Amino acid sequence: MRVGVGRLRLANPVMPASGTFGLELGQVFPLARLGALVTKSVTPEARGGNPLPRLCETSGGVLNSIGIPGKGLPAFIAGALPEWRRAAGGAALVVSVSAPTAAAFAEACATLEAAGVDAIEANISCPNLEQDGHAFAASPGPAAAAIAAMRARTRLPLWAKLSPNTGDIAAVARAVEEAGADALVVANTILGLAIDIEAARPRLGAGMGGYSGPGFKPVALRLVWQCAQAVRIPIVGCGGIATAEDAVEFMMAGAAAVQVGTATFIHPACMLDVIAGLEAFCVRRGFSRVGQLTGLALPQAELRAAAE
Amino acid sequence: MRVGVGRLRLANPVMPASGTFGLELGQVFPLARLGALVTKSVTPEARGGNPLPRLCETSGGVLNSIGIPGKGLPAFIAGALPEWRRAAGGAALVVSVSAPTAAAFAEACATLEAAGVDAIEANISCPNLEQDGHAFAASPGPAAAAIAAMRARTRLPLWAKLSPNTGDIAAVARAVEEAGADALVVANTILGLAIDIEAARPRLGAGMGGYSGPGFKPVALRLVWQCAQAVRIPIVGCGGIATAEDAVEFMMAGAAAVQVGTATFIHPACMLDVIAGLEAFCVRRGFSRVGQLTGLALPQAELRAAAE
Amino acid sequence: MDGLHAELGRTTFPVAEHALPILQSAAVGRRYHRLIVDAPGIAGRVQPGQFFHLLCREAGGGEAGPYLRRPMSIWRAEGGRLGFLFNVTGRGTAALARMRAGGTLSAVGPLGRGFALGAGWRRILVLARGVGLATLAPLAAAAALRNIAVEAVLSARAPGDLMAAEFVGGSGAVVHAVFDEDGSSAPERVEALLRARFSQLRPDAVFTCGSNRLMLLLQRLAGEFGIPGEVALEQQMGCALGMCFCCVRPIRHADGVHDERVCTEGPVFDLQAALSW
Amino acid sequence: MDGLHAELGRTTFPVAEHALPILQSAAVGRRYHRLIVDAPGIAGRVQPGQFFHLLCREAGGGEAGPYLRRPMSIWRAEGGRLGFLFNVTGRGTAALARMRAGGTLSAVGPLGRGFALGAGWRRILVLARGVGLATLAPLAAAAALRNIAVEAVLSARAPGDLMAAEFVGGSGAVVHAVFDEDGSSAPERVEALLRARFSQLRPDAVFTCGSNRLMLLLQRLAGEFGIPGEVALEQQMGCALGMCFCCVRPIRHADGVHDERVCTEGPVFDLQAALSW
Ligand SMILES: Cc1cc2nc3c(=O)[nH]c(=O)nc-3n(C[C@H](O)[C@H](O)[C@H](O)COP(=O)(O)OP(=O)(O)OC[C@H]3O[C@@H](n4cnc5c(N)ncnc54)[C@H](O)[C@@H]3O)c2cc1C
Ligand SMILES: Cc1cc2nc3c(=O)[nH]c(=O)nc-3n(C[C@H](O)[C@H](O)[C@H](O)COP(=O)(O)OP(=O)(O)OC[C@H]3O[C@@H](n4cnc5c(N)ncnc54)[C@H](O)[C@@H]3O)c2cc1C
Ligand SMILES: Cc1cc2nc3c(=O)[nH]c(=O)nc-3n(C[C@H](O)[C@H](O)[C@H](O)COP(=O)(O)O)c2cc1C
Ligand SMILES: Cc1cc2nc3c(=O)[nH]c(=O)nc-3n(C[C@H](O)[C@H](O)[C@H](O)COP(=O)(O)O)c2cc1C
Ligand code: FES
Ligand code: FES
Repeated sequence: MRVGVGRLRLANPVMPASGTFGLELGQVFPLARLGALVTKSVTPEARGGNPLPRLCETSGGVLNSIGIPGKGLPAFIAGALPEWRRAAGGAALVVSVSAPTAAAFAEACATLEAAGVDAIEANISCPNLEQDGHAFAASPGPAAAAIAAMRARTRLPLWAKLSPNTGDIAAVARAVEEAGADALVVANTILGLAIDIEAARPRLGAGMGGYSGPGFKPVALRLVWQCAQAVRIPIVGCGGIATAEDAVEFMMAGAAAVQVGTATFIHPACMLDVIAGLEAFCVRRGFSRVGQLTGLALPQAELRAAAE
Repeated sequence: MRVGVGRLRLANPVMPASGTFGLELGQVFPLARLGALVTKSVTPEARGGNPLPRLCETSGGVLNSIGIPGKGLPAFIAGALPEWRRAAGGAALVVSVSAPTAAAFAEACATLEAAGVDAIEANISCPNLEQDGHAFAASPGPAAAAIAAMRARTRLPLWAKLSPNTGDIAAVARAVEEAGADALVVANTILGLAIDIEAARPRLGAGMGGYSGPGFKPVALRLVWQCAQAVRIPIVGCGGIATAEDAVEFMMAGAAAVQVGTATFIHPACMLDVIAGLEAFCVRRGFSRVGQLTGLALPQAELRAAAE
Repeated sequence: MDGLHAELGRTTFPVAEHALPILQSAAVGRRYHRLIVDAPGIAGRVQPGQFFHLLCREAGGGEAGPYLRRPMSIWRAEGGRLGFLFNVTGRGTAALARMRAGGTLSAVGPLGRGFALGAGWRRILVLARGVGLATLAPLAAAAALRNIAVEAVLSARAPGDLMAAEFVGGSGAVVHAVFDEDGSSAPERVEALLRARFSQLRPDAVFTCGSNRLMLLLQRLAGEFGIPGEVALEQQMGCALGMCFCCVRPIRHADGVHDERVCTEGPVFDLQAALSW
Repeated sequence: MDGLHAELGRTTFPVAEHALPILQSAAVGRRYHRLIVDAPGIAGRVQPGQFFHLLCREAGGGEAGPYLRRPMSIWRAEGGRLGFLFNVTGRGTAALARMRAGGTLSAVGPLGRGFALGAGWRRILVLARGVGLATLAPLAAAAALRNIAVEAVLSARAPGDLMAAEFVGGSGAVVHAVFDEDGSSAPERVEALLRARFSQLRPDAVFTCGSNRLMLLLQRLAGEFGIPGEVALEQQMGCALGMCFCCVRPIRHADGVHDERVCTEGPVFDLQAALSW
């Protein structure tokens, strides 16, 4: 079940999605059985979070607007990081960072490299204060600028987490590859809305929110498929994965590994089921390495295989 | 239940979504009870359609890649239009057009105006042959160019049907408003993918497809909400509407009328239920006109109301 | 089938979404299942070969099931009841098989163009593979009512999968069974059997459903003997009403091959017009 | 509650998704419902005030229900069984109420920090509104086991909604019932009742759940009398495990007000630390 995401070796291709996971899940199963641990996005400074309600369900999943509450990077490094390292055991420790400017992103990377983590996931789907609050990942230029700034300050594996809220994800993917990202995480939530018709106002306190879960899956899978055809760096697929079959779909669409988010809210141990199910699928279908699934359904799969 | 979509008066705000409706539904109920009839997109020339399978279901809805098969505009006008006019009765007749170039779009509008229809819906989510196959509606420039060309050739109410596959729908909305569109239809399907893991290939013959149905609703509702805050022309909401409650959500998010698509595949008479349920909601909540729901949940609702 | 010649247009709105009380839900053999529902006022006006589009979850939103409906031929239409007989192959049919008597089946229909029995016909021959016999069973019943003799060649994996009784019902049809297990269903042996029956029975028409291979065989032999025929085709469906164009199959016409909608122009097509799939 | 003092850390992985056989599913009064499930090995190690996160559809994917789980206090935990008592208010609780004996309830837990009973306490007073008594019932049971006397003031719309027996169970608690219907639940009358009981009973601690108004009243009076207390708060939940931060409430601390997670730092908080909602 071993896979590589670029330079980073993982015991298996399954890890949690940022913001839907915490060490608290260690009450349910040994977290070291995951391919990697991924933290909630850490911001340089302490933040309060958004107004309530922060989560609401729709027929196909959930909308969230949590707002990345947290104590800030220094407190994370001093307080939480040692515990995360302990919990990770042999699993890779990926720290997700979010920041309001490219410089702040870069600074956070340098700090994290010094503190010692296995990889950095750059949540560039957050608002860019230098671009009128548009997300970095909404267009190639700002996305690449943020990644380039980070690249200049760290030699750790640097994963760029892309957003569905863009017109041309392939262009963003190419731009961040060019800027030095080691891998892509595809994707963060897509903007959605639900309205409480009795109150005539949005059901989330913040208005719009990020849509995740099964209803988002077809879109996320398509984004992975488009990125896989646009770049050569590995892709970590994310969006609506709840079962091993979902994970196989993402890998066949081009992902080297997968993240499970909202599904953990429904079945807290589902990542273990995904790992076991992936293994069973490979055995049944005669794949000796799970990595053989990567890109199998891509149009150029034959061409690619021939080229190798 | 009467509403206006710009100059066009409708007996009620409920109509079918293009491509999910045909006169065949007249076997189920009298079509004249709808606010309007909307045809499958008509292309200037005959087209064959895409490879099978053309439709597949996902947990939250369906993916389609039908490919706009049809006999072309002249055949439509000669053969089908008279029947459509007869079936419409007092309902407005909206013809959806799709074309590969702005000039072809414009030509089709002129032809339709001469033939006599109540409004034209421009399906600018289709590939633009002059832009490398990118959809017109993917960016403001090509979208506006197509609408401006059509505007120059017709005085009929001209509705621009926008695509979710863009980074900034508000910019596209403003551009087509500027170019002379009388209303927006928000939105067409969002690109999605599903993979058959046993066969290791996409479940649709064409690869990617358009995602519609309940799982798409939160995204479509957000698009309506964003457009409603960007333009002054009326909006026809579309995406995942299956019940009167869904329709109320879209109207509160800023829609003046709504279209029902995929839901008709599951419950062929559901548009009648939506009409009845909207009326019941208005009665229960004391709205004398269904149009009063429009925009009720928008952040500026109070400001707007004050301004009027 | 009392309402064989009921016109589709006899009622103004012939198609509706019906909530039908389930009277019987039972496994048939190892892989099949039947549902019998109460449908007074509907059972009498359906044609053999027509189908319903079934919601694979309880109408009240109870049972979880797939989003799209599933097309299912009318297998029985007698005494105010409708019956469906199906192979449990995937999520939809599995959900249908979980439904229980006392529950409600949501069925849209009747849909599609059924089989035609010509005036003055005396004998027909029917060729079915597997559960394809469900689609042809009402044709046998309708033929019996009009004193048309029915001979059927039914092909199945093994005797346990045959369901001859499910086909014959009260029609009195004569059944020739062929099986994979004993090799009697091999193409050349079925061809020999058909040639023999054609020569002896001289059927006025032939009908088939359920196998591409058998359809091609029947097409060839019927062409050779100059016997008219029809075939019921299957295709994945969305709306089942002719609106979405996802159920098309290429159909041969004088002016070439055109895509036609199985739900609307079919599911029954002229035997010689159908193409291999 | 046999396992009252079982430590959360006693098993290495104290929280799990359990598939629990439903033994009883029954309406209680006009608006409430109870589910009793078989949970040997779990019922003995839960604390009063803890909760489970319930899937509102059959574990096998049968019944359709909402996507997210619903948090539900432990109302009974005796003899290897767990009980939940709830108000049927929306889609989730309606789906729970449709579940039947013989089915399976998927429950994640036990979760959260429960109530604490101090060593040497002799008397406690409990104040509950409506179904808030479900959360407090196991506290009364635990107190009884430790020979702590329990007096309860239960507030309800009308006698038919009271569920005093559901609260008392085998605890022997003394109940003072107040109702909206006869005006006895009016703030000033409840205040008078509480002042009388405080003076006479001199409770070692007070506990409440179910009403913001009553919590504020109890906060004020307990503060005045210098009696410690706890309150069980509710908040909408996603993960119920402390990971998503959607269940926060502002909680007063020495150094100011902080958002805390009801699922993890709660649902039981110090009475004086809770803020009005
Ligand atoms: C007009 C018509 C009449 C039919 N009558 C019968 C009958 O009487 N008895 C019977 O056993 N089967 C019949 N079928 C086939 C039946 O519809 C499929 O077996 C069923 O849809 C499979 O659904 P599933 O979810 O179990 O399988 P899945 O394979 O999970 O289905 C996936 C998708 O493919 C579609 N699909 C798969 N196989 C078929 C097929 N053969 N035809 C059409 N769509 C398919 C499904 O509807 C669904 O949309 C009929 C098909 C048609 C078109
Ligand atoms: C720790 C805890 C213990 C609880 N114990 C009980 C109990 O023993 N008996 C009982 O009747 N109720 C209890 N509740 C409240 C119960 O969780 C809600 O009534 C239930 O979630 C409503 O779900 P619904 O789908 O029926 O309602 P809806 O209003 O349709 O729910 C919509 C959303 O809001 C959430 N929600 C609505 N009301 C509440 C609420 N009061 N608290 C938390 N989330 C809410 C739902 O979980 C759901 O996510 C408890 C809540 C918490 C947090
Ligand atoms: C409650 C919640 C909080 C999230 N917080 C973050 C976050 O802090 N950083 C981030 O990059 N993504 C965050 N996400 C997005 C997820 O990591 C993931 O990209 C998304 O939910 C899609 O995957 P899923 O459908 O499996 O949940 C959050 C998602 C949810 C539901
Ligand atoms: C099978 C199918 C065919 C469609 N064909 C068209 C089309 O020809 N022109 C068009 O503008 N939109 C077409 N659409 C998009 C719908 O009009 C609608 O915008 C979309 O399905 C979202 O609405 P829904 O979720 O209610 O279905 C089609 C959708 C489906 C499912
Ligand atoms: S199924 Fe929609 S056209 Fe046949
Ligand atoms: S519900 Fe997720 S943190 Fe409490």
